[in-house]
Amino acid sequence: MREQISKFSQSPKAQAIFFAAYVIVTALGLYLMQTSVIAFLLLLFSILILYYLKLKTRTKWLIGLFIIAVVVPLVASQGPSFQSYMEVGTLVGIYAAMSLGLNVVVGFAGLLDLGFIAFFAVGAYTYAIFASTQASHFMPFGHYPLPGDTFWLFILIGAIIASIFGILLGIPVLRVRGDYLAIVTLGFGEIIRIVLNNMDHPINITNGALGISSITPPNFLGIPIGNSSQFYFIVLGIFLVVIYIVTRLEHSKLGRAWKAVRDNEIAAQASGIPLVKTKLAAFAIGASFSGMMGAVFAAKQMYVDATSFTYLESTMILVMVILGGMGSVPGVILGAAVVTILNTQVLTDLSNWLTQLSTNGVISIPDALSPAKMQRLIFGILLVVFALYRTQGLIPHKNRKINVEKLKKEASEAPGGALLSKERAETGGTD
Amino acid sequence: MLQQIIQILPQVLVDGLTLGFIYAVVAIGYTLVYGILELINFAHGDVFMTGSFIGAGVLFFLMSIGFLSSVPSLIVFIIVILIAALATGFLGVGIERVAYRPLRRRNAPKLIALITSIGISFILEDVVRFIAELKTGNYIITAPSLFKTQYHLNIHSIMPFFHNVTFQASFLVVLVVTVVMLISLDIFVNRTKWGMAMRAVAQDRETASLMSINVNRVISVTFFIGSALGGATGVLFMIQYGTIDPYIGFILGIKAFTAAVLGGIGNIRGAMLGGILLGLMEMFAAANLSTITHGAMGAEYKDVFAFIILILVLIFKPEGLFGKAVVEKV
Amino acid sequence: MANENGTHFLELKQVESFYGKIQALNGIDLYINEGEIVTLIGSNGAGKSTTLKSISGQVQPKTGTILFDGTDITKNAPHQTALSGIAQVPEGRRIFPRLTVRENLQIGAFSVKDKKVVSERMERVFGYFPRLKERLEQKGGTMSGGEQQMLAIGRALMMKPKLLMLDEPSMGLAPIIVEQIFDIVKEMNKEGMTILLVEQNAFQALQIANRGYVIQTGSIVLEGKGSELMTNEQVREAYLA
Amino acid sequence: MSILEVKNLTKQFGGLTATSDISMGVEKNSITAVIGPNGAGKTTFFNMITAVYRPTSGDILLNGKSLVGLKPHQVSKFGITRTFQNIRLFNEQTVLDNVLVGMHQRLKGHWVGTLLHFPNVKREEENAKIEAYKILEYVGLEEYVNENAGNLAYGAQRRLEIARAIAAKPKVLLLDEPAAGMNPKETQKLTDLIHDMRTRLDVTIILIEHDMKLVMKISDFIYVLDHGELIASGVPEEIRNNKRVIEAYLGKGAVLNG
Amino acid sequence: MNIKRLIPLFSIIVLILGVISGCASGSAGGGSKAKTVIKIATQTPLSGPEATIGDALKLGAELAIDDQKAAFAKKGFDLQIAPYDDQADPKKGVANAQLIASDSSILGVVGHLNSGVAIPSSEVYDKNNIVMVSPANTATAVTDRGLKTVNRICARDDFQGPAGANYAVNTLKAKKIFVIQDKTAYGSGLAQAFRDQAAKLGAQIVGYEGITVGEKDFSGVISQAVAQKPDLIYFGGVYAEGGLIIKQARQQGLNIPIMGGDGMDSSATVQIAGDSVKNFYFSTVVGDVTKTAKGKKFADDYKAKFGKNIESYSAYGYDSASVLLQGLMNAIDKNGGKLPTRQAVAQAVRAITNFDGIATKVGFDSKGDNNFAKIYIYKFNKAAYPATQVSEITKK
Repeated sequence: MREQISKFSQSPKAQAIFFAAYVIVTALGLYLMQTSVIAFLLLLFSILILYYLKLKTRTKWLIGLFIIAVVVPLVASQGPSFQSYMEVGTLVGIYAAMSLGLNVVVGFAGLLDLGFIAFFAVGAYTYAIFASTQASHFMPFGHYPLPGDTFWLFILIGAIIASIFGILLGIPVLRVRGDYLAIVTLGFGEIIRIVLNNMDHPINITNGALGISSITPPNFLGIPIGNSSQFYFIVLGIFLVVIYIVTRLEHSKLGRAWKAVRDNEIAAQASGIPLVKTKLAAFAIGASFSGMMGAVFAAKQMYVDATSFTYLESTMILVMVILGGMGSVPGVILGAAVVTILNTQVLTDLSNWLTQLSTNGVISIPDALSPAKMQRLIFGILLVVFALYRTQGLIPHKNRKINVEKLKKEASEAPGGALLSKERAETGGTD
Repeated sequence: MLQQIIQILPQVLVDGLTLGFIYAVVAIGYTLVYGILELINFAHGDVFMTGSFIGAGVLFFLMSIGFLSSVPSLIVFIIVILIAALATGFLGVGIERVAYRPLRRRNAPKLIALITSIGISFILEDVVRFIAELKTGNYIITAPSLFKTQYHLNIHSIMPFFHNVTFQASFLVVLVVTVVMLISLDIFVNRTKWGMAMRAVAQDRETASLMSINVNRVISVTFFIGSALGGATGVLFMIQYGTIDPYIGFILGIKAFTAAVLGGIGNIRGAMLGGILLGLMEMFAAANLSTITHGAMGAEYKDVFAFIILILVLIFKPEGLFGKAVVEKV
Repeated sequence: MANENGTHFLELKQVESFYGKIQALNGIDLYINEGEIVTLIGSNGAGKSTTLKSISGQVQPKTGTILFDGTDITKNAPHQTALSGIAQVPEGRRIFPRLTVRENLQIGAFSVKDKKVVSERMERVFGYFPRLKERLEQKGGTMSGGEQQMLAIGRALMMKPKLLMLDEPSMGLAPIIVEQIFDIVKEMNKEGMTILLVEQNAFQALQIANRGYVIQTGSIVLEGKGSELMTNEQVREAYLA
Repeated sequence: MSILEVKNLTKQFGGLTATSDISMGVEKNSITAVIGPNGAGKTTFFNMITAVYRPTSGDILLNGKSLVGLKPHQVSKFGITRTFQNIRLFNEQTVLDNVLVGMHQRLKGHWVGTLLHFPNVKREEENAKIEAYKILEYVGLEEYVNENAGNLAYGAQRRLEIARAIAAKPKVLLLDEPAAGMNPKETQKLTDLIHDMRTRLDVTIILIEHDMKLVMKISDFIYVLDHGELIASGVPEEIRNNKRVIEAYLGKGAVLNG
Repeated sequence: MNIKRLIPLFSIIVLILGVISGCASGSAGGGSKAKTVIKIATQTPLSGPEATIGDALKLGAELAIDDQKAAFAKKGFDLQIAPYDDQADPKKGVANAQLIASDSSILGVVGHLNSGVAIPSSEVYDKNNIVMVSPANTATAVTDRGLKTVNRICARDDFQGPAGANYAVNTLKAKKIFVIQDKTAYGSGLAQAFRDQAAKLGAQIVGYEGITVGEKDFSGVISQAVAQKPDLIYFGGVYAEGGLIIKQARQQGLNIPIMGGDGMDSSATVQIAGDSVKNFYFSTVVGDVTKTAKGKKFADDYKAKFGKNIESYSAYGYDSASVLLQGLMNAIDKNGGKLPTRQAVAQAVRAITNFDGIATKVGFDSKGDNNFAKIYIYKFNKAAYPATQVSEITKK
């Protein structure tokens, strides 16, 4: 048995066949049982399997994208649950992008941030204010609401404004460390939320606690966008951009600087890394992802108020990052997916099922213990269990391995680098 | 404007002290655990909440057996607060055993304990809610008030620029009990053998273990004390405000944690002063912000005000008001 | 070399220890007989402190056994080892900076319930270090390096240990103070204390030691009588300049 | 001429004086050792040169320009890099990445260029990797390229710190106890490496070291610190026979037996 | 490879999911054999700080559904309730709304409590033609968006607030009014409407302050009120904070009338405020249900079934569900006894013009607001719930 497993784990061909079979079976399952959440989840699970297969990275990306962007929507679109699945997918995308942003701050740069939702709020309010009549309360010029075509621009504007706020937060934060940093960021998040909730006087900017409603839906080449399935693709697009940025930066000069600062601030400085600039870059880039998704969120909800941006939300995103595996990009995405799907779909379905059982008289539960009320309790238990048994996160971070052979060959071919100008053969190093 | 601020100042002081002392004791729970484990125990606010519910439960039970009418309320109160403190003390020890110690043994990253503490806090909130709802049908509980007598301090006649002050007997109870708790904790930590062991473990866990101190036991004791204080404060909270629900721990927890940081986390006296300061500041802001800003910002900004002060303090004195700067050895 | 029963007071057999994935000890064998001063010398990072930590239980050896006074203490937690009679004066002294001198000493006698015994032992410590008596209410962190070292040794003596382990007691101290400390160590030994001394200052350590071990990258490379090692060419070259 | 000059350098922590009134000059392309007992203020001295601490008084001049008041990363840009006594590697990163971090100041590529796939950034990154590999070969760590730095053995970690420090192409390289934890064979290799670096990299080396054999063998000049004060300086032979040094540091034993 | 260590974890999840989906589909299949299942969903906060009201709404609706079960069974339908927990979180509300939309047996929704959740969720309902009858959303934006599926039986802020203001200024002769609100969509909306009307009537607004929901100490704001010497305090918010504000105001010697909105209409107000509740007024859309025979029966049934006393919100929940079921029944009849489409149900509900509920009469106007929404003003003369009705205001 073990032998077979090890053989299987060595053979890309067998894996590919198995994987194809898995995708076909689960896709078929979802196609036939449209309302079955489990079929949907099993199909999504294929992405995780794909991650562990021994295939070329590029191939994996293409297959994964194909499944997410084509197979899942296509198969699910046949039934009544389509929009519901797409809504979950959209939320996963939003949270995954935010988690990746927080991962830059916490996972890469090692700065604990408990107020991360503030940037999401900033992005959301930015779009909400200008895409509703709200802006006309204080803007001396312009015609509001702005048309839905501007949404695409606002994704960018949301990112920029959020990153400005990221830098604003960063400046005071640079002097404080560790857990003090946590409380300062927590305070910052709360300040933003309370201010947003109160800015209806003296000048009405955010409409205060009443929130901003009737936000113009985005417009794509004249088609108004309002369904979850449409937002799914917008979110997917942004999400891909975010992944691209994160993975590119992780292995760039900046990414190395972040991790160096995280691992050892003093040695990082001694190696020539400017602390201030590096940390601010982490805050700004992390925040910008949230800002983008904030704009999408406002457009999707068509209504924004401060209740969506509480401290609890910040901790939830942090939970996604830590649960998934700090610093690990696939881990963080998985963490976001697990927490979001649990919260919005699995626990709801679980409690619905229990309610069904008790209405049908299979089990009897007193009203005080109604399963519909248990979602957070179950979530809490799962958090503790996960944390105790997967202490490094679901997919722990691993460093990228460089192809040594290739590097060696290149090094021997390259003309003597500027550093080691004299011939290597002279001393043969120290060996 | 200034006149109005001064007029209500005595009342604001009284109310601010009430809240401040409650923050102070809860803040100590955070600071004790942080001092010894460098862990932000997010569940502590909910231990406080559980304490208030246990207190309410005991009070209702005593009432149902007619104990309340036959015995002076001070004795009832002492019984209630002792039971609640003991129970939450053991709850704290249990939480440490289940959620934190296994992680410590496995050398898990420090942040992962944050997740278990958040999880524990969800669990506590909901378990308390379910029990309360099963028993009473509603989880917002209003406890019978023990100390209702109203006092009027007629300072207006002595100092005419002040308004009079009114408070309830419960205010005195809160004041006396918290002060007693703070002083006895101070004595415990600074004068007793176990207190000394706690300080030793907080300063240098490794070396303390070389001195035949069982570090795990000291940590348990710390959790017991912090949680018992939190639980007892929960009872005081119930006595003072009358109404409790399973979610009181959340906001109060954040505030108390802020207070602990304000005073310099890990520093017990700092936490006390930070708590009192935060309570006073908050009450002052709630009472005067709109007077000061001419209505542009009202009481709803009081938390913003508190957090801005906190951030300013941390920027100019990153180790907190009463903390000691730690110089990193290079 | 063994005592009458064929066992040693303290004995390490093939002890291997790790910090995470890094192997710090590659199979240490050493023993101490009752009443000896044994010194362990080697450069920074050679594994001296790790050896002490393995004995005290701060580092759990992966393989090998540690026997003390006939019982196996390999898997003991640090406080259990301390209770069994081994006191360690850690590297860098590690006194509790915000406890007073008195409290630092009291912590040493944490396992003693009887207050009278505690004050008796304290008097004994004052016998060795009269300076501590003068500074009883001072915070540990405010004392000079030499005083801190005295306090650290005094704190260990409060446990009334059967074996005293000293980790680089001379570090950062003026030569005159180092000499004082070493004199006291000799004196304690004369009064019957068994001592394991880890030192970088090889000369002085070997001068007072009955026997010595030289440790290099996690292995014992030399052992012998103090005087023998002192004249050993290898030792001289590496450590005595 | 002196590349690095230190004038009346004093550092106090609270009331404690860590170093007092130290003055010295370091010749260009020399190997200079700073020795003294533990706690003598050697590392504090290094920390002031690299701007980890700001001196209480006194001045530090590199090629005549003052370094006092700069940030640590600026000092590195000026051409002074160092290793640490208690090894400070980026433990969670690979050996190669550690060296690449060392090159930080020299890499010009902006992150925006990284995102937009600018060919020059890409090329620079490729070349940096090749160069980093060569440096690792040079210090003898090429087989650990993909290993996490935290998983290396003690001696290898020391060499990696050196690799990281020279990756910045420093003018002055400060080595804080580079031989600690090495066995004689490794120490021998290290001695060769330090010698070789001086000529090959055209760098001035200042080192703190306890291994007297190494110090005496490679140093051109030696400064001895004790209790924060400079008690002696000279060529190795002078130091070896200096009474005060023997008393303060090498121990009376050395006098008696040596 | 890490896959091995992940296997147990995921197998557990998969197992749980398998059980859920298996049983869920099983029970649905079992139902369809006998009768067509019709579900009415409720979406209210069932966990979190606002769960008491959310639960009362749900239980009221549940009782209505139970009452009508037999009638629907006669027509061959199995009527069931599907409770959802929106956790007072807009995101969760929308996600649930999508789940509701995907369950084709759900033909209507009773909900929400929070306008902030109702507004985005109703966009989803509207896209799927699911009718929503709101028992508690008073924000004007809920119906002002002109969605065909959105109805409410409670009064709008811009009716209730001014009605309270009229009473305060004209009847209670308040000249200086101190307004406190809880900074939620509900409390803010109500307090704003009250403030604007009161100012229009010539009263002086001496303070307009916000508090934080979930806190228990409001002495700061009250000190400020004391300093302003108002002759009436108005509070926009719900009883959890309102009760304490009454109590703490009295403790500081403010023995002036205090007034609130329908969020204060709960037995818990009395519980929390105790004796202080005397001289407290509140406006509400619900008459005293226990006065009528129908209402009395409702209260008794409720107590018998759930073991709790009714809250005003229970009656709202009951009436919302009843109206919804009435519309549903009409749609079934119109469709010849067969299952109607969601759209047909929505139309039938909107078409209701005269329905007698236990708390209020219901008839929807073109926006979905209730034509019959009346405002009653109640006053506590003693510390006992319910309070005494002192005024009745009909919609202009």
